[in-house]
Amino acid sequence: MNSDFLNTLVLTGKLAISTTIILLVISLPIGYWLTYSKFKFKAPIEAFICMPMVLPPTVMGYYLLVAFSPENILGSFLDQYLNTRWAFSFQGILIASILAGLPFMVQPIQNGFSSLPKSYKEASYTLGKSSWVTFYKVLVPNIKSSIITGVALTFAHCIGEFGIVLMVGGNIPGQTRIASIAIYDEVQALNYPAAHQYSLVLFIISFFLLVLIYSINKNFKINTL
Amino acid sequence: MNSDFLNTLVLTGKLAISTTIILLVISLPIGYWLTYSKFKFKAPIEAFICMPMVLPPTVMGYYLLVAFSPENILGSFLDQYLNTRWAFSFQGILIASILAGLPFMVQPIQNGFSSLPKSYKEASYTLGKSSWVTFYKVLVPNIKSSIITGVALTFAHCIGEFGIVLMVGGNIPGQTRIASIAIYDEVQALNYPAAHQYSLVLFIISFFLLVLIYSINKNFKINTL
Amino acid sequence: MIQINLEYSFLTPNGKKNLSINTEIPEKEIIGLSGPSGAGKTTFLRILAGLETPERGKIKVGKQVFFDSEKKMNVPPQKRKLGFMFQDYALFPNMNVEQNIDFGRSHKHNPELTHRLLKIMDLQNLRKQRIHQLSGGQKQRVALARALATESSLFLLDEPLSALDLPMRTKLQEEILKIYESLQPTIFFVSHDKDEIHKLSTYILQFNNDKVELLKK
Amino acid sequence: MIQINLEYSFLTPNGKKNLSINTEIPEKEIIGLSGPSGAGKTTFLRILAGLETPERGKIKVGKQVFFDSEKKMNVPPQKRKLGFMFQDYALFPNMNVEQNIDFGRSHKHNPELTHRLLKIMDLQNLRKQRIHQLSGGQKQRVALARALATESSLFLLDEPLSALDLPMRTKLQEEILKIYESLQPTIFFVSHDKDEIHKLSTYILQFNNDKVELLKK
Amino acid sequence: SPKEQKVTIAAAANLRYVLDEIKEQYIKENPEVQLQMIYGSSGTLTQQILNGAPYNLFLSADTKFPESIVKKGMAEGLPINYCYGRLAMWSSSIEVSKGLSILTSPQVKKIAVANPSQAPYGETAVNLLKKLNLYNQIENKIVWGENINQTAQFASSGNAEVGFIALSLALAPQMKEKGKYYVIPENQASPIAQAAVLIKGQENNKQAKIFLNYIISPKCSSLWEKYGYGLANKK
Ligand SMILES: Nc1ncnc2c1ncn2[C@@H]1O[C@H](COP(=O)(O)OP(=O)(O)OP(=O)(O)O)[C@@H](O)[C@H]1O
Ligand SMILES: Nc1ncnc2c1ncn2[C@@H]1O[C@H](COP(=O)(O)OP(=O)(O)OP(=O)(O)O)[C@@H](O)[C@H]1O
Ligand code: MOO
Ligand SMILES: [Mg+2]
Ligand SMILES: [Mg+2]
Repeated sequence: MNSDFLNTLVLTGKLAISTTIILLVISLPIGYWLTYSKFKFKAPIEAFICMPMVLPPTVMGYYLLVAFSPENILGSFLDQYLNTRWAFSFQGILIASILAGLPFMVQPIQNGFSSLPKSYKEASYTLGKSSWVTFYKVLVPNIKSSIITGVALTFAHCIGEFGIVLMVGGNIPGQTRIASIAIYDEVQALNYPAAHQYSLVLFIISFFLLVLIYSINKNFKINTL
Repeated sequence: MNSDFLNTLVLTGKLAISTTIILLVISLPIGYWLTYSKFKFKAPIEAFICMPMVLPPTVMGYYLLVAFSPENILGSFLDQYLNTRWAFSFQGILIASILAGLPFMVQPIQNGFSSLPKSYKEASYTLGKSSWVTFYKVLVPNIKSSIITGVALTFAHCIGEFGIVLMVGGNIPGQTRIASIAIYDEVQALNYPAAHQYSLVLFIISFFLLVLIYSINKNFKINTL
Repeated sequence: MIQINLEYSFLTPNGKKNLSINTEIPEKEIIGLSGPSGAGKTTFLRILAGLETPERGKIKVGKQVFFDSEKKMNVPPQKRKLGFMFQDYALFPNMNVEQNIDFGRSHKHNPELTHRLLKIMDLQNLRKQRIHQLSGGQKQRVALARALATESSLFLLDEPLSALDLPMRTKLQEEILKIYESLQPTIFFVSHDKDEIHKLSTYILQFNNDKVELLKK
Repeated sequence: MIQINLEYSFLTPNGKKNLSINTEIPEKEIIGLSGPSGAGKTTFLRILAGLETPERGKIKVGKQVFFDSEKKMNVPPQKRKLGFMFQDYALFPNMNVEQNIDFGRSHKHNPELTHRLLKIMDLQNLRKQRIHQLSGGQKQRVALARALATESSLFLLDEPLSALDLPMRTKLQEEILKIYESLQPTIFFVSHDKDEIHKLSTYILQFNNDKVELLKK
Repeated sequence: SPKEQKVTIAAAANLRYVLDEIKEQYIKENPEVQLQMIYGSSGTLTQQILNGAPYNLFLSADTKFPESIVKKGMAEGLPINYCYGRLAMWSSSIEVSKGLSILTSPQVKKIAVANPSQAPYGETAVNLLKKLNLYNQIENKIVWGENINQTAQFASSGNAEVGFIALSLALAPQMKEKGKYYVIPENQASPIAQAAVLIKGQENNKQAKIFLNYIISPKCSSLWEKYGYGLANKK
């Protein structure tokens, strides 16, 4: 394994971990809202969160590229006011990953909230606790197992995500070339031994990280069920 | 929209629906086993189910192609004894989709089983019911909401899946060319108007199917919580 | 004075069922709720707590209006400043016994209270135990302690002692009376035990399937 | 004869707690279980049902050996042919009242039984109601009906009537006695009510924190 | 500093092997220059360029994609033809030296061709088959690769008995030992003109232009020929 691939792995880890953390932070309130809000049109919103999945990733990536382009509203705003460009940058692939991973985090979390007995929330309210205290002291700790599912799915998906990232990030070594793209590259080049080796490394690292994530879950269950 | 794209849509639907149904059938027992078995090394198995996700889809597809090749064990067995080939066939992309979709179905279902109070199972057993009756009359009906999550994630993912299918299926019109590949083709050929049009159609159809799936869930919740 | 005028109805598979309560009850009393299963005792407590919304009516506790359908007022449960003990306990599985009781405490500066309640309930040894590791009666005592820990001026206790053996039950009746004497709260409690109602309450709210009556003891 | 020799221990945050029971009880009797909260009554019923496994010992009901640690025998709950009513009901939320009771029925050909039980429990009007739409006492009656619907020769009832008002409680005590007379099952039931134990049981299994005694009434 | 000398080159997939060798040779002569190669299908690269990818130079597999960049006003100068690619028929299991007639044999169950709407090599192959009236007979055997590399994978994995690929890939060490190839004669399929274009507004375009001139200079002729390409200035 050469140092290039090592850099690539570091970048992949950075992307996957950032994506997972950011998604966790935004999906908890989204899942909470989707579960408890009395808003009538929740099914369409739930469906909408899944929509980035139904387009082929490269096509999704293409649309993002178009959105990020300085010729269009978002891109020109970023360019002029924030003096930044998202296409072919780490921010860009981070945003793409977040979008692509959203359903994998929101869905299990929402499912977790909605399978909690409503008496937990009621009991906390009648003890005079605010929605916020109820949320983070009662509700979230009781859906740990759903959160683990969301984290594992998001993390694994982000490691393997590749179409969107390739399109938005453009395979630039050290900046946007993540491990999956590097492996893809080697396969395309018919360099199978290198591809196998890289795949194996990625596989083993991901495997142990996932085992770790799932073990946390197991320990949690032993404590409560 | 020309009739080619219509055929493509029909094929996409067939693939997504078959994949979802097959995955549902196999994930219920897998999820059950993962939840209730006392087997010590469950975390590694859970992690393993996620492994197809961490490889880039085209690379995963490449490995499947190698496995399907008549030059290798599985492929030559299929060729000689069953007189069939999986590469570039509907069976092939179906198997690829099932593999790619497995974690999206198993994870929420397992999570559902493990958040059921264990007293449901115990109560059913003490009423003299077999594990099988308990499974399909008590446990499965009480994780409907998790099943819906699994179905929605799997279905949406399968519609947008593309790297593996392209690799294993060989993009044969009417046989293995699904909508995501057709759209990708149009984008690659710089036929943007056609690509946008196709994306929109795929988007709208998927959207309504997902809204339908989620509405079932909503009705279910009104009835029980 | 606690002023209650309310109309509430639940949809059941056999059509609507109505609960209509109109009464005035002095504050700082212990009111025993009694009546057949399904008469609406729990529902009434849930309405007082703000967990159910009546169709019509007005609920005023002292100077505070909890609910007024005409003025479209409905104070949320968090703001009603009460201690509710659920019939099915509703303990938090992510917390142990002590943490559950602590969670009920409204005053940060009073860890003493948790210890006192643990002692009263004879739960000191189970302090660190998880909820799923408790017996039914132990759960009931944790739930009661958690509600009492709020030190509010209004307690709503739904069958607080039903799962306890007689000695424990008698002891906790005394403790409830002690708390009543020292804090002077208003206490609503549901019980199916004639003696218990007789011993604790100063008023009785009798639920019958058609009407609800207040009886002075 | 029901022969019980068992050692069971639970791990609690304050170390191991032991439950040791050695007794012989005649079959076809009604045995009342009584004792303080946390003494092990529920645990004992769960062991009889096969939901908990003792560390050592032997349990034999009539000719059937349920458990024998020496022979490494442990009949699973499904094969023990009994009717268990849980202290916290454990009703199935996916089924309505009638379906829950039906689920308990072991004989396919006897839909009459469900109707009879609905009537006994005064639940006919709530037949189609979902579990979450029931009051506490209504749930308790469904759970009792579901256990009785098994028509087995061994019933394990964990505080079957604790959430019911006195008239209903008295009525259901009579009904339990009627069932006892017609089917001649063995019934173990937990109760904290002296009168109830006195009225129903022929034997009393007294749980104390250190030992368990069988008393003939 | 080295950063100022960095040149990023987006190159069509079929160029991978030849360009890696050219790069090695170039860096030896110009150690101050840092060359970064990014390979992909011409279509994907074009899209990224049209949306602002920071590439200096684009080496396409055809002339059509560079022209579309010129048309959008994103090119510096006009496309320059840098080589001619040749089409080859490749197989790991079947004797292909007899030529295209073997395609109709029942031994050949699947034929891998690159997608003609995206890959010039695929377009050439389809035109060839149509010209020889073979297309209708074998159409149902064709599987379509996304680009010429994927097409080569279909064939090299043994799932397609025959593949139409770039001669440069057939000559690459990774493919050479695994199978046999048959070069389509010039009278049946004329060599594919591949063009390059400089992208407007990037740093170090001067260095990029020097590199472009270098690859069409005689210094590289032998490398191009090693991989079966025709030279730009000759044809
Ligand atoms: N969510 C609900 N939807 C519809 N009906 C309900 C709901 N909750 C309770 N009910 C019905 O309302 C009535 C009153 O219930 P409530 O729980 O207030 O009774 P209760 O007096 O507390 O009885 P118990 O002594 O058995 O606890 C019952 O008939 C019950 O079936
Ligand atoms: N899963 C568990 N893990 C550890 N300890 C437990 C567990 N379940 C029960 N216990 C402990 O075992 C003891 C006996 O519990 P059990 O439920 O049998 O009591 P009980 O006699 O039924 O009491 P109650 O009258 O309150 O229902 C209690 O001290 C309880 O805390
Ligand atoms: O653009 Mo290519 O070289 O046909 O993949
Ligand atoms: Mg009640
Ligand atoms: Mg008990």
